[in-house]
Amino acid sequence: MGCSLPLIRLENISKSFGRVHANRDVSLEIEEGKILALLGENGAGKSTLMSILAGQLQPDRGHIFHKGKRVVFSSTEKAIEAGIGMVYQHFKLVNALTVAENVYLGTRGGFGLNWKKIRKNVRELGLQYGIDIDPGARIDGLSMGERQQVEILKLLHRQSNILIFDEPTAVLTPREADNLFAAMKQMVARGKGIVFISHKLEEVMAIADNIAILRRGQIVDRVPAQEVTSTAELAERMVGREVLLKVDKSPVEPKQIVLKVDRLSDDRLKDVGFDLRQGEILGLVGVAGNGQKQLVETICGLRRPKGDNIRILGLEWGRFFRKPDWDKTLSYIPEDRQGLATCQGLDLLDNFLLTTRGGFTRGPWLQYDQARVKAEHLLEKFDIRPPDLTACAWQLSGGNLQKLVLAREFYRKPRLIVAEQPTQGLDISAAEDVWRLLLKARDAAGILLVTGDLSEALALSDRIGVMFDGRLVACFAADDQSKVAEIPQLMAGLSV
Amino acid sequence: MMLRMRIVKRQEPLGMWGSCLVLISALVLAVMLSGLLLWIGGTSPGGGIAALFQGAFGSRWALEDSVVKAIPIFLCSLGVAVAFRLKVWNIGAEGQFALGAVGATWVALSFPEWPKPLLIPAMIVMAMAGGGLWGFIPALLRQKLRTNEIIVTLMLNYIAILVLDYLVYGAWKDPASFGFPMTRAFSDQAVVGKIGSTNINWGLLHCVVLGAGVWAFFRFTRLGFDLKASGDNVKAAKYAGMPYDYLVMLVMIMSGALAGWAGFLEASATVNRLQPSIMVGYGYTAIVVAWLARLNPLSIGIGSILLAGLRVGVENLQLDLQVPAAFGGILEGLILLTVLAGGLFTHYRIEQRKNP
Amino acid sequence: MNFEITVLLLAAAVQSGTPILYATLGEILTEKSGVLNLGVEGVMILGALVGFLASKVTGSPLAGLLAAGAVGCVAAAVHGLVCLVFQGNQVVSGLALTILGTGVANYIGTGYVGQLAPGFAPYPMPVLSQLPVVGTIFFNHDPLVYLSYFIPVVLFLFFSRTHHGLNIRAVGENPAAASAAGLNVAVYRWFGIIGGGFFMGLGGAYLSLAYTHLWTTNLTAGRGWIAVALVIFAFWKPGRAVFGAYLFGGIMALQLRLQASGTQLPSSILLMLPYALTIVVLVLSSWKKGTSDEPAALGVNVEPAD
Amino acid sequence: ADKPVKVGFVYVSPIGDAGWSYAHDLGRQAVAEMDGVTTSYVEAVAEGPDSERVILNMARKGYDLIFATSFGYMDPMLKVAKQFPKTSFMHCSGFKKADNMGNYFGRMYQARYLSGIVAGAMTKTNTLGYVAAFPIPEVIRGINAFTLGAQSVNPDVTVRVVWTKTWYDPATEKEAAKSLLDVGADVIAQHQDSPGPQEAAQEKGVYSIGYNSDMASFAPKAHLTAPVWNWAPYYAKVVDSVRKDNFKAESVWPGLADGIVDLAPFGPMVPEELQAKVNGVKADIAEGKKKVFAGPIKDQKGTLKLADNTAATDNELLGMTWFVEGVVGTTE
Ligand SMILES: Nc1ncnc2c1ncn2[C@@H]1O[C@H](COP(=O)(O)OP(=O)(O)OP(=O)(O)O)[C@@H](O)[C@H]1O
Ligand SMILES: Nc1ncnc2c1ncn2[C@@H]1O[C@H](COP(=O)(O)OP(=O)(O)OP(=O)(O)O)[C@@H](O)[C@H]1O
Ligand SMILES: [Mg+2]
Ligand SMILES: [Mg+2]
Repeated sequence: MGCSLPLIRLENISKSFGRVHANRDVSLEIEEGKILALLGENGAGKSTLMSILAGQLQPDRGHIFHKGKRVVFSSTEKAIEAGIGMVYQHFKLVNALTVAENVYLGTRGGFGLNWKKIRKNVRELGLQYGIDIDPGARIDGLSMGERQQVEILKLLHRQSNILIFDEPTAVLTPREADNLFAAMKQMVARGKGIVFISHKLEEVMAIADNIAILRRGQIVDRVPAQEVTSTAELAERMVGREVLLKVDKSPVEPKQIVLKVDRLSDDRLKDVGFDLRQGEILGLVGVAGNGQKQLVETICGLRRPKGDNIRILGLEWGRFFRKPDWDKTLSYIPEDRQGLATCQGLDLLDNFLLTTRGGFTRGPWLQYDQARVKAEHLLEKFDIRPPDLTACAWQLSGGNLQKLVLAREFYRKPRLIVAEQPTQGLDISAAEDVWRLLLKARDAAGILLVTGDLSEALALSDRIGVMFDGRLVACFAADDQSKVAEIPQLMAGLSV
Repeated sequence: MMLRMRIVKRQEPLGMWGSCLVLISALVLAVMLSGLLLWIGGTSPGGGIAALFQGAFGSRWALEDSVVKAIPIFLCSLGVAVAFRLKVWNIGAEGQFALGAVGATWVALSFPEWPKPLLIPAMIVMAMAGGGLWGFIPALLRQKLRTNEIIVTLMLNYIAILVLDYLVYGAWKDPASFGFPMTRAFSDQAVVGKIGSTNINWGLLHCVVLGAGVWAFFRFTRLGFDLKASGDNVKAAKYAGMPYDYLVMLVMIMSGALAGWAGFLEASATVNRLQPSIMVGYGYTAIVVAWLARLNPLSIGIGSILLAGLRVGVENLQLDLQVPAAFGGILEGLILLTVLAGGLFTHYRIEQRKNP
Repeated sequence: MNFEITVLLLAAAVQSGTPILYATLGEILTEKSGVLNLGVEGVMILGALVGFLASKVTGSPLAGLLAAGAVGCVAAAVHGLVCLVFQGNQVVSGLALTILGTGVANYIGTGYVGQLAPGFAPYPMPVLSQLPVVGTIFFNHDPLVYLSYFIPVVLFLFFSRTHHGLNIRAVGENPAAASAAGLNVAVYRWFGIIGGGFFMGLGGAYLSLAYTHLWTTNLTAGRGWIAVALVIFAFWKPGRAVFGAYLFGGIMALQLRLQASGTQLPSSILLMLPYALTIVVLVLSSWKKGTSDEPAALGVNVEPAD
Repeated sequence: ADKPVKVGFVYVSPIGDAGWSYAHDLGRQAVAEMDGVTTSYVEAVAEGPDSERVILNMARKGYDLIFATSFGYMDPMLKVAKQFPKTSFMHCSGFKKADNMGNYFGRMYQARYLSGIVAGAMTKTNTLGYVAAFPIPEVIRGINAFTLGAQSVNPDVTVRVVWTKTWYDPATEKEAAKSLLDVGADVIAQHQDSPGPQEAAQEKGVYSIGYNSDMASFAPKAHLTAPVWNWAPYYAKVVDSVRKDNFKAESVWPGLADGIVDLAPFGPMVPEELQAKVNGVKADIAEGKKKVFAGPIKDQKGTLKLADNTAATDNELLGMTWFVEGVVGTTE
């Protein structure tokens, strides 16, 4: 074809949510046969921009041009018709339906769906791109990686030629990620245009043709990938300053055992066993969905273990959770801050009291006045904004909400901390703060750190455990370099 | 573009005055719509609404009558609100009310000679036990077997009324009633009396105390806090170590006990005996009130008087203008729908699209 | 009770289950789109009244039936307006619809109580009604009963074999995903609500045009609520709804027949049977979980599209 | 000239129930036609406190005469009557009185007895079905009278009773009638307000007996006759007495003789001689020559409830809670 018009041109797109300017005057071009990487800190506006392109959101200002012609994507349907397909950061699949049904969702056609034929089609379509999934399987039985393949199948089925991947590798094993990249390469080779959003800078360096960087809703940089020499340079361009992805970790003498898991098995977990001592951080890594969630929930009392395989602070699981003290025991910092760690409809004081209420109880009464004083102090100390106890939790930004949870949990002076993805969704400086807090807490507590971010695990942990398919497949000291090198294979379930 | 408007979620909740304005507009719209219906039916809308208001609040008697009728509605509604706070959809206040009346009646008939300070509390306890039991069953089934509480409470309503029937048609029938289904009249000791020379019974005081108690319970106690938090986010409640199953059962027992208390007052203070016609749908009205009042005890008080007034006023409308009784239901339904729809404006803003 | 009476009982079960069946199927259609409509009772009674009036005025029961369906659509649309446009709570809106619908029907119907309208008469199916047992049970009724045999099949095929059926299921399961796939969630929910209202209206009309041929206040007498319960019992599957409706109708018919054959049990106890059994069945069916088709997003409003 | 009077009626159900309240409202409408008489009513008033309030409000608003038409209104009305000595009160179906409050009822059982004769003569299976609302004395009395009437011409007859626990639910009532048909009944009688049972009988091709008013239009091929209410003459009489300032608080229980209860016209299938026979008994009852409840009468268990040559007193009738021999069913 050889014509120089880009597939898509975004011109001066602006979008705000209330006071937040998610996108400001963003202009961007998506070219045929090229992979454009979109980089930016959390909350920079990447997903918002792409949702506008996919017709999910309407821009406040600005225009979209499709092959040079101005278009208005007033609904997702319009965008899909124009050949735009998006794999969302949080998958948009119907769990109760089968793979084939999800793929066919939204397609037009007459009556009388012939599922036998459709399944055959879906299977053949997948095989063209090396995707091998049973089209009759229900989504809720699939792994995260497989779900993503279904999302890709949807786009292929619709013959989209502009493909948007919003953080596709966050839930993939390194191997699955490689497969995805291969598929992406194949797609651009067939003339499709791809937008690739990721926080993993190495990936971006490896696959992108062009890189655009968003900061606070604005494009601050645009470079061809060849011109970038190192991930550090990329990170600097992104954050606007030099980033030190390091914290000082001085060794602490491990003391008594605070958590003992002994051959724990249930419908997801298989024979998981380890000890955790005060003064150490055990980093648990693995691709999401390999049993970490179940393990954490069992340890933290949300799921009942089968038998007496867990001892917390010297007590059996059942004894411990019968009437745990509010302080100097177990603190759980869950991944899901909005759904699990806080009550979105209640104010900050109530949210502070959620796990600390034991400290303010007198008879049947709850001493709100005392709690208010303490909570005010914490807001100040952790720099939580707005510093107003009567604000509701839903009014807080993601980072501030996490700070509130941390402030609350550290106030309890825990001796065992279970921290799950504690820096997810935080920008780098906030993440550094959290790391320091965790390292400091290590003096008095044993910490189980569950994270999908290998570098985080390496930076903080004294020991590292790898989970795969409900098993703790390996557990070793963090300075055992040979083992560390094997982590990617271990995560993928390849025995080494 | 077809739509130049869009609906945007408010960043800050609408203030009190804004909410009041929305509420009042909704009420006005409901009254206007039903006025329209009156007009179609050949009644002057102005005169109709006036007669309605006159009959509800227009005189001392009317006001007293409305308050008396508001008492059982208030207590049922308070109970419903307690359950709704935990997002447990208790539609069963009607049945819990019935069982409460049954419990109180059992005491009143069995120990008619007990002195009042003993008999009345005993009746209250049994009423709460009866209502509480009828709340506990659906809660237990919900938590242990994951059955839907809307359906179970609803079915239990039918069953409760048949239980009441069974008793008043059978074992408890007053031998002097010429076979009519009603129990003996309660002894004087079993009757909650009237306040001074008014027509209002001391149940009003029960309402005030219980209303304040429920308010303070949620506001100041730890258990109340647990309930508040569980109502906002079940998962967070479990995360924070709150015994959710237990809380659901507790809250349903409380809810049922309050409705049962209402049943006790209705039997003791206003009817002075148990008879099937004690069931006039307070339990369902209570749901309406609880929602209109956004589960707040004080607002529930106001809402109960409003709805009770509506019921009383409709009688006047019938008497003066021969408007069918069904009109009350229409007005009630319209009020609920308009207030519900008005909720949009408290949570969302309508704004002009910036980008055409 | 002997064999003959048992067959008659089963025939009665089919007939007294039919109005509930229509309403249950309507509610299933609505709930499949993710909307909970507790206003079935109100929609049904409006259908009963309007069907009756239309049949009386036009002299054609068919016109009455269609009018009942139409008014069912309109009444359900009120629920749609409150929940879809104004984002109102679905539970409360449904309750309000029941109160309003009952009020309006009784208000308008006051002057028509006890009057007759042309309705559907029993029409034994040629040949089929001669079949032993089955003929009496299934093919010795009025045309609306026969019509009700087709609807579950149609609904089943609609959900499993058509694009729109697939789409409506997706909307009820995960509106966000459906929307991302280019579907207009609101349109499908409107369809579910209005289509469901149509069947509820028919269920009401069954009472005033076929079961009896007259109108009185409170004609539906709580059948709408039973329908809501049966949806859960049916696991949101049209086929099981048939079974549930006939079971419930059967128990109502059974308790009357127990009385007729001279049982000494008090009538209050017998009358409890259907309600108690609903609970028991609900408990039994929630025992074995996993097979239910409950829409995951049932009762959850979708934020207005940007 | 007569003074103008305002008359209020309190009904327990919507007048749209086509039954009990409807029959009273026909009486009210007739009264409203009288010179200087204005009427009003409140319908669907629950017994107990609601009714007291409604009656009280009528008294306060200057109504001269108030009719309350349900048993449960008795005590509330009595309370109000004591507060308003100048107002006249009439209570239907009860037994308490005051200086300004009387009570009245109709001897519907007499008409029921007559309808029983028709049913007993017309049945071929000797099984009669009776769809009944609530097990209260009024209904039980009616069932007994009906049974006695049927037995008077056909000693082998049994009456099967099904309770619906509702006054008006046409679908349930029809289903109840069908359940009776299924066990062999070939005449269906009812103490229900809807014509549902009539339809069931017609569809099955058997006979039926209506209630409240002539129900022939609902089932012309089945409807034999119906015991009916006719309150208008009595209400006119009471209103007239108030108008002429000579209201007396009496207890009256008129019957066939006064026309307050009657039998609807016979259907064409009722043979002439049967009609004549029934009319003969009707005349006897009206003249007081025949009592419906005259001994010996045994209950279901065979115990003698009413000795030979005695007639039941009014109080016994008002409080009747047992079935006579020949009735199949329970009174619970
Ligand atoms: N629906 C919404 N309502 C209000 N604010 C929103 C909404 N969606 C996004 N925002 C805000 O807009 C900003 C940009 O969000 P966006 O999701 O585009 O960020 P992102 O770059 O994709 O971040 P991440 O890397 O965490 O995915 C954030 O401040 C976010 O909180
Ligand atoms: N989904 C949402 N709905 C409503 N308001 C939101 C939403 N997300 C964010 N906001 C509002 O936007 C504001 C900024 O949130 P945002 O998540 O962008 O902060 P941020 O700049 O990323 O800060 P942080 O680094 O602390 O996360 C918050 O005060 C919040 O009130
Ligand atoms: Mg994003
Ligand atoms: Mg953020």
